[in-house]
Amino acid sequence: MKYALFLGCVIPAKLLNYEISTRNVFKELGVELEYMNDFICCGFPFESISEETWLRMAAYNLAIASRYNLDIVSMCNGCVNSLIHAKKVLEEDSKKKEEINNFLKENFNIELSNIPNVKHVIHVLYNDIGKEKIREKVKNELKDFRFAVHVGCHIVRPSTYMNFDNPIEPEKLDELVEILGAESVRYTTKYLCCGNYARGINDKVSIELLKRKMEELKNIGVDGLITICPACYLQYEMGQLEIRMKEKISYDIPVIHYTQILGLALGISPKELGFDLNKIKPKKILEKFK
Amino acid sequence: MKEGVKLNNLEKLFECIKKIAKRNPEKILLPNTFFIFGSVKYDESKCIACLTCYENCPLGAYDVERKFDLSMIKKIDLSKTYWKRAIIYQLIMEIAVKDLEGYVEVPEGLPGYGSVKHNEDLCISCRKCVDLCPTGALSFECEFDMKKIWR
Amino acid sequence: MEVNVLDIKEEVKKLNALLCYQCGTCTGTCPVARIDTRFNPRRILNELKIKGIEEVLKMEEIWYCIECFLCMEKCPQNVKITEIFFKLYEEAIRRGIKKPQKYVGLFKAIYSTGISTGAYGGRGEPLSGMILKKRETMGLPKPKISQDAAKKIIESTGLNKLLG
Amino acid sequence: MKKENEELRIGFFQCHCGKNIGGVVNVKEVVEYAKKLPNVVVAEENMFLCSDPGRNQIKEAIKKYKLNRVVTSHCTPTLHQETFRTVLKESGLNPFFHENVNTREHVSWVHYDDPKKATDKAKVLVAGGIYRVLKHKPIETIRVKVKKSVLVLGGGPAGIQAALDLGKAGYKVYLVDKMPHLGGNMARLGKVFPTDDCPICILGKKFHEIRTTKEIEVITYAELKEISGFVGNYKVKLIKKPRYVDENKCIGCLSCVNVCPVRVPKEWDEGLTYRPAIYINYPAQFPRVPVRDEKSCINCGACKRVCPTGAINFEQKPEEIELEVGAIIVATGYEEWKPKELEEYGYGRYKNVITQLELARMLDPEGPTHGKPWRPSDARFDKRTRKLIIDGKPPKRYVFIQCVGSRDERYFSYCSKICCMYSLKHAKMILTDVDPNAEIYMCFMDVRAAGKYYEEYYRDIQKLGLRIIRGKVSEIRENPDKSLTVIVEDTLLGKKIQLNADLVVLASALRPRKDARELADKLRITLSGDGFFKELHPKVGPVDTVTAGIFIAGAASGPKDIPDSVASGSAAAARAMALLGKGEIEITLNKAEVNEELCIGCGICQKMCPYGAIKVYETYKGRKAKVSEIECQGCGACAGACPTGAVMRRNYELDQIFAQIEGIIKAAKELFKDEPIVICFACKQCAYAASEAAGTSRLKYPPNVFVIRIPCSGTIDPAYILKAFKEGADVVYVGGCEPGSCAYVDGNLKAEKRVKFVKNILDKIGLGSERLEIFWIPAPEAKKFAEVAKMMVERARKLGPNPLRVKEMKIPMKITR
Repeated sequence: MKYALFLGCVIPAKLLNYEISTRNVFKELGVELEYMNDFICCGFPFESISEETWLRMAAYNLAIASRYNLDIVSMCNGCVNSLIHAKKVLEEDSKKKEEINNFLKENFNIELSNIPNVKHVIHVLYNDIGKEKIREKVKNELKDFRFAVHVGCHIVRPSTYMNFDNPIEPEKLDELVEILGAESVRYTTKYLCCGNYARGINDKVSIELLKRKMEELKNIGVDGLITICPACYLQYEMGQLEIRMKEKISYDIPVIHYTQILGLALGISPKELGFDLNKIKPKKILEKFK
Repeated sequence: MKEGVKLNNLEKLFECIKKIAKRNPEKILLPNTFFIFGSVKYDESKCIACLTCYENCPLGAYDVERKFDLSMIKKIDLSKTYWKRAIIYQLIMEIAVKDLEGYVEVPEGLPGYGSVKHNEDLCISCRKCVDLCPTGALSFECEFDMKKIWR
Repeated sequence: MEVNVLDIKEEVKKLNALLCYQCGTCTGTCPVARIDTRFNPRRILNELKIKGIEEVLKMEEIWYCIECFLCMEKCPQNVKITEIFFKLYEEAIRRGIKKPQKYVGLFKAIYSTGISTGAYGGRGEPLSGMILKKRETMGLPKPKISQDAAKKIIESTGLNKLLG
Repeated sequence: MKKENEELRIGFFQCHCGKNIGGVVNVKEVVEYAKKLPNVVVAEENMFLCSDPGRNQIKEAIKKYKLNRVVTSHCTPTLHQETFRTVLKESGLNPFFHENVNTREHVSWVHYDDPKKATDKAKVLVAGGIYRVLKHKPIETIRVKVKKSVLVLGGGPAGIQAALDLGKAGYKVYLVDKMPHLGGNMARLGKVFPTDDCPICILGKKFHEIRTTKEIEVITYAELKEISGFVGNYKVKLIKKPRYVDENKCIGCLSCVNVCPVRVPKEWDEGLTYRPAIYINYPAQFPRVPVRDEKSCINCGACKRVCPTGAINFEQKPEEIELEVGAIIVATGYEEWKPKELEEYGYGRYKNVITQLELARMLDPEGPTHGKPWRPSDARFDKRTRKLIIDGKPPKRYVFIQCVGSRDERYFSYCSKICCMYSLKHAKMILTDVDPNAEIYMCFMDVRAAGKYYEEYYRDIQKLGLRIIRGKVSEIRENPDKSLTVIVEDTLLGKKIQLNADLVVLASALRPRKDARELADKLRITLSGDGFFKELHPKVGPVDTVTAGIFIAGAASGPKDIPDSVASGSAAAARAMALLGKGEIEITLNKAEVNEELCIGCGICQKMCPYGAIKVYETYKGRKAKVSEIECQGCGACAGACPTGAVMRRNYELDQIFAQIEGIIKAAKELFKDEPIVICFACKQCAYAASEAAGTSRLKYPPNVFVIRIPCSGTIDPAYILKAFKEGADVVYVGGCEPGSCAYVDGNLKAEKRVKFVKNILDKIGLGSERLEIFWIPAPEAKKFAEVAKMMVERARKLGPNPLRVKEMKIPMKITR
């Protein structure tokens, strides 16, 4: 199993723990990753304000990826959403595809013929590797751990092209947490959006959405909040720090990438999973695995 | 009362009689085949208020009396009256706590109970009512009350 | 108030905007509307239908959508609500009605570096030397980004003129 | 059949109905009780009396014990009376030698918490049934030959469908329309939803079918004059108005129409355009024969001169046509309401406020402008060219206002059902055929697109750019340029909106035809509260009427769209075929009857009968009433009014009811010693049905209420009530239908008067009028039935026992104050 890794923007700069944990986990599971070079932003930020810019940027990345003759894998919900959407648009609209191809050829001398498949890490884990295989490889059962799971919006919605899980109440990440022996807690605000996207536009909403979830999680008591999306991760981690600083409210809910706890279960050391980079330390976990 | 009926001829006739006759309040007996003059007699105890007379009188000489005379029940010979009427009267007598007296109001539009009132002044003695009356409550007397002329 | 009627754009029509029967599922499910009552997607769709796009573009509320796509998923009439908002944003920016700071920040980062490192509120560090050093110590390869490509693409669509 | 002095042998059968009756009532005790009652030869029980073994048990008992009367005690007679009548018939007895006692709905289902009292009540009711059956008389059935022909009034889609179905099945059909042609309102619509085909194309096909079906005779420009006879044998007189053009000679060249110099507003186009004095309404009309409007004709004779066949005849006179038909289908359709009274919309004052039907005429591709609408304020009639001149721009902004008059308690409280759809259709016609950039605002409260393909149609039109505003327009003002300003609150935005419109179109209510009342009186059918013809039952008798052999179809019975109208036309045709198919009908004479010995010919019964079924005739014995047993519907209004007892409603004769009252009260005095006895006379259409519903929904009420079933509250006779008091009833009440909903026209109002009269008597004779009451208890109001029963028992307790009963009672009743 080999994939071309599309790094995206945030992960290589800010979420090195996500990147390194994914690398090591995949190595453990026998998945090879080839870093994609010459990529640019997937275009997702422009999807809402300039369809054409988004599509050209996504198509550029897809064209670059097609050189590798591999399926693309990305760790970011936004990148995956953007690229899958672009793939769908281009495959369904041959006129558009031709137009984009002309543009790419003219400017960058690249071409899009076979558009590669785009996958998220969770797609690879759930679909390509499969729960059973992961279960077999688990060395340390994460017994006695209670995790809250937050999947993120863009990996499941819009279901018209994402087509991965139940779009309203996704559950596949819970399954992946539970096969590690941990408990995935059911909680009321489980499907509430993280609120990252309201930043810079309507900060009040962003903070309020964050607080609602954090308050509940604090009340029910969890060992960590598991995410698979850099945006959600940043919102929850940085947001908590911000609230602690500004409002003196501390929730202290560790935010953990799924690949990090998967790595622990597979017997990889916390150091190799970048736990030292988590700004809110998952004390219970780290104590156990010291 | 039916409007617009003018009895010019009859009035003229009365005028003539007035002129030639002495003022005599006596009653005159008439032959049975004589119309125009004569009077209708009404027996309330026989009346079932079917209103045939009221509906068929060409001059509107009948008025409906929406009152049912309770005391009448005592006077009637039940063996001779109509079957169902007799049953009803009998039942009323049996369940009555008080003495049967006074009048009972009959709701409008309920035929079969109550009585009629004959207005002699309007009557032209055509005998249509008498012929049509199914119960014999109306009868015709072949006598003419001369008072009517001077009234 | 006199209604200013303009043609609803064909693109918006394609996204079933006119099919909205005002059931309110979108507003009911919207995480933003739960907190900020000024934002009401149902109402925006109604105004769009009755008053036309011009009036709606001036509304500050349209920018509050956080693109979670929940409303679109639950809409019984299959109105592509979130995508309608995208069209409104595009139109508002094209007409110069608004230059939203969030997008300006993102645009600047991408325009200059090829990637946006500022997914968190538009304020990110660029892929600086410090980070590259850290990556090296962690044994992670240096990402190769073709900065020019992003610039070229943005210029090709003229977005730099609108947001720059 | 009963022979003189034949010994009466009654068999009594109690059903357990599984646990339904047996679970509450002590069946054994009831059976033992029945055995002691007079003339009871055998009393038995069965788990399910209506099942095969149950029915066989009765048959065997009839054989074994030589029974000649049968009383069965089970569920309501509505359910199984016919079943057991059939059992008697199969055993060689007259079916009316049977009596049904209701011990399920009236006993076990409502007194489930008191088995002792329930058993007692069952015994009381059984006693009533057994006393009653002793007085039963045989009732025969007769067969009447019927005419296999049908009159269809109205040539719209419903009437046409009914005529075609009947004609193709071989029935002679007279299809009558009061217009000079067929087609009805449908022919005016330009296009019809949801398929958007042109009505003329559809009608054209139907007209062809009518032409080729020999059995159908089309009579246009004719109206019903009078009707006599009865089901299967109606005699109908029609008046055919003179059209002054010989239908047989006319070849439809329309030379006369083209040459006529007169122009008057055209009714067919709602007065928006002009027509000659000799005219046709639409080119494809059937028959394609012009009609001369005598009033506007100036008698210049130009038409006569150009007519190539000499078909025009100014001397034509109204013609009377007599027909004999077995059944009549009324499909007279609807009218659009002209909302002049609705001041706020200014219809009639503002020229550019029009109705949807007027817009339909403008949009008709065959109309004066080939489907291009105009502002009426821009139109003028040019006298010189005799043409409609429209100067001004075509309208650009339309405001459609829904629910004009409909769902409005001031005018028509019902939903007109089709307005949403035709408004949508017109929006679609404008946006696709006239002007894709037109701005159409539809101000609505709900869009009711319930029908096959209708919601899809609605979606299609929304996609075209129809702007819908939820809110009812409150005000319209006219501007100097004759455009209009419409003010409406968008209730979804919570904002007041001002719209500018070139044309305001009102979706005006559909109303019954103005002559509906007159026609209903002629046909002796009823109107419902909304003024449309009333169906026998809104659910299970939607095309039948109270008069047998007269059916209603299409919008005559309420607003309907074309698919529904066509379906109801077919339904009415099928009902007519079911009636006439065998060539004869069987009538059970379970109706009124006159005893000539007692009849004095007073004519009261004639006044009472809502159907004209009983009349007084001169006979050699004198004036006597006679019942037309075919026309009689069996309400018994005559019997209740007859002063001599000559007229009787068979099976509800005086001595039968008296016997039942005696039986019930005798038993009740014994079994409900210290309790009030309340007798309820319940009309089987409503109050009795409500009592059944009370049973079905297990609504408790005191067990000392005993219901006696009568065919209509109008059957009630003062004698019944007095008899009940005589026997010792403490309180009596009558349950009838709501005013206006009596199945026999106004039996309930007749009952009300009789009850009022008896109340007056009770006051005078010292019993007190509070002991008697009449209530309106509609069939679905189970709760009301139970409440009334409770209330009357309370009242009886308060008033104390009937004075006649006091002596017999050992312990005085508890008096609660």
